[in-house]
Amino acid sequence: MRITNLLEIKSVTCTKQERCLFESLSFSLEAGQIMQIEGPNGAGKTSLLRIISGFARPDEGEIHFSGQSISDNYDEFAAQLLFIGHKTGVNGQLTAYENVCHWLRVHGCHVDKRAYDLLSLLGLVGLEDVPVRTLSAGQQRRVALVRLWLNNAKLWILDEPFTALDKKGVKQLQTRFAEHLAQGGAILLTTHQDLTTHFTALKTLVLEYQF
Amino acid sequence: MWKWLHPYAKAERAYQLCNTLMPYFAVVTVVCLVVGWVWGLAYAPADYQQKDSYRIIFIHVPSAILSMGAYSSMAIAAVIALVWQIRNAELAVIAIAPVGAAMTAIALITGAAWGKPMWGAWWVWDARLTSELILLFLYLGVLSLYHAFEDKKSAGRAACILAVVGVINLPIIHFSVEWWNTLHQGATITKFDTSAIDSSMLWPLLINIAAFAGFVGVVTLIRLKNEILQCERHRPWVRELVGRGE
Amino acid sequence: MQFESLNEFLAMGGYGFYVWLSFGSCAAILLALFFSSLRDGSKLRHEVRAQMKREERIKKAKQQEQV
Amino acid sequence: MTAQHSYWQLFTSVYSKDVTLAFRQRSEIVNPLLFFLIVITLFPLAIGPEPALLKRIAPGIIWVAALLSTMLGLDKLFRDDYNDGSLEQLIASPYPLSLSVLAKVFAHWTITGLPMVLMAPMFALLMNLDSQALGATVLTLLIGTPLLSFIGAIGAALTVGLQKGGILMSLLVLPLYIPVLIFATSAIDTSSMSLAYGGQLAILGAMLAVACVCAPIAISSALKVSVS
Repeated sequence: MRITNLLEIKSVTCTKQERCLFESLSFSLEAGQIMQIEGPNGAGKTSLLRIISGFARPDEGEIHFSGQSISDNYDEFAAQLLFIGHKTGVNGQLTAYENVCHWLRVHGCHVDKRAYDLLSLLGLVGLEDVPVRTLSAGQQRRVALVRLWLNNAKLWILDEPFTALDKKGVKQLQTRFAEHLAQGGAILLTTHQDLTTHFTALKTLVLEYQF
Repeated sequence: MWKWLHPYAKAERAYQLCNTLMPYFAVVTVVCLVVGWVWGLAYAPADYQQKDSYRIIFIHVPSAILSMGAYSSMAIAAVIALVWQIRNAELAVIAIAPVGAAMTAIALITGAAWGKPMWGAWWVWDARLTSELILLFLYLGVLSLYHAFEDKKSAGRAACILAVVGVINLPIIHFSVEWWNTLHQGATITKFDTSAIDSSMLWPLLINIAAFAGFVGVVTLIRLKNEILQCERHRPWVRELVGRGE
Repeated sequence: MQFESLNEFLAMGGYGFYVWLSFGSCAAILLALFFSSLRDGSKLRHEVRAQMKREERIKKAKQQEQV
Repeated sequence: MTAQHSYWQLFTSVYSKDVTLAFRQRSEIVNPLLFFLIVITLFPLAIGPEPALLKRIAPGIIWVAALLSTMLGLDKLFRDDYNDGSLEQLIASPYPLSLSVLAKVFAHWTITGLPMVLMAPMFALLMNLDSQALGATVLTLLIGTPLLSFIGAIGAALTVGLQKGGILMSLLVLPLYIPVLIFATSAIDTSSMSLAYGGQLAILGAMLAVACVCAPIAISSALKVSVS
């Protein structure tokens, strides 16, 4: 049975530095849906994603995940959440493989040989044991994006996942999105590019810049 | 009690509560301050050992008591703010901190001015003065942490956490300083033996304590009102209030 | 009254400097805190009023544009 | 996979990451130690080399130097993780943040505190301490430095989001270090008079136990504030 309304945003308000970013914003996301958040710079896309991920608190309103408020039991929500922000959480001093392994252990996933294979699948052959800081911006992002293949989270929250990726990378990523949606997951992402693949369950949310 | 208290989590109600409470505190402050100072300075008898210099006690002791009292009420507000996530409690923490810091500063200055004729030095590493000095550092820490943040919402919560950490440490610091003091100086002359105090001196002292408490109350309320206005400035009720010229 | 004359009162039995220093600095700190708190409040109200007027002007300008 | 097993996995993973990183950039381990050594060298130069005087003030100097060199590493404790986004990943992990924080504090202690404890006999010799006081110095550093790491981490967590948090952090943290300083130096003092100093050590131990339980909670809530 499918759980409907995986994620529910209930009249969320956020003000930053005396400026109201959005007021009484409500929407919901079902399993199998992908939502693209659009809007000009400074409209509050990142702030919204950070509120939904539970890093920031909304001024008003609540976020519900599978019918439960996320602030009530954050660790349970976190087990179902995959967040990749502007800052990807990849350490420049460690190698790509070490980074992936560390992430897996911290998130309670099993570490196996699959991580190594995935790095080569994402075009990082021969770069697995090089410190990440020596890689290019796009390659560094791929190191973070490997997580998309290695987690069992239901909800993905991705802030500008396509930044610095080449066309092939973007395509690979969207194929993975489709797989995740087919397995009953949900995706929330911001991007300035349009998605090239056609998703039937695509919703868009436009945030306006408010004064 | 919870049902009665809960409406005050709303900013507008809290603001009104401040307004209703303020006159009482103001009257207590003005009356007690005038009576206490005149009585303390002119009518209380001179101490047979310390002569007239002991009159400093009428402001030193109240400010010292209130500096601790303000810190504990700040910490209580901080706990409420963190546990129940009530924004007004956070604002109260920020409102009390400068008042408490001022009380601590008064206690330090008067302590030094009293120490000079009594011990012959402006500053003596006496246990009580040292604790007061550390308390001042704790207050300044909370204040500078609050002002270092650009986002005032995070600033408030950070200040609350620091206040709670401080209040857990305060008894340990106090105890360790007392202990350090006895270790290094032997039993020093205690400035004032409160048990032996005569009622002709006790009454003005109590009145002064009430005056200082009232003052802390009044200024905290004024500052709390400011903080509430500051954070609710875009709300219609603030606009209506300011429009009425209040 | 413990003191015979004003001079005696001011001298405080030889401790006048210390006593008046304490009371003076105490009064100064209390007054400074009190008035700075009041001033903060009136400044804030002033700012809110200015903001309201600014918004009204913007509103008016928009209305005129439409006309 | 049992829950207990994965808590352990989280702890070791966070711990080993920080320690590995420190070993890759040796300066992180070496610099606080050098600082410690230089501060201790400065005192005899400033106040004169009489052995009796040095012996008298040695506990204070060693401990003040220890406080200051612990502060050096603290600013870096959460800074890198904050800047590269690892902190967000730790928060968004299914495990409680306080556990990861505990691992990070232990890592900090391994990097800065432990080398100081190991080097303490040498410093004690420089300051003319006798063997009794030397034992006390090592013991107080062993119990006291983790305490410094715990308390300091609270300050570091509160200021990690600020551009110039370093100085502010020392302002916040140093007053909280006072009890540690008092009990540790007095333990060394007492021991050099050939008296029992178990009481002071017990108090330090009790404070460490309390910090072990309470500090991770404070640190993790401070980190959540800094990240938001």
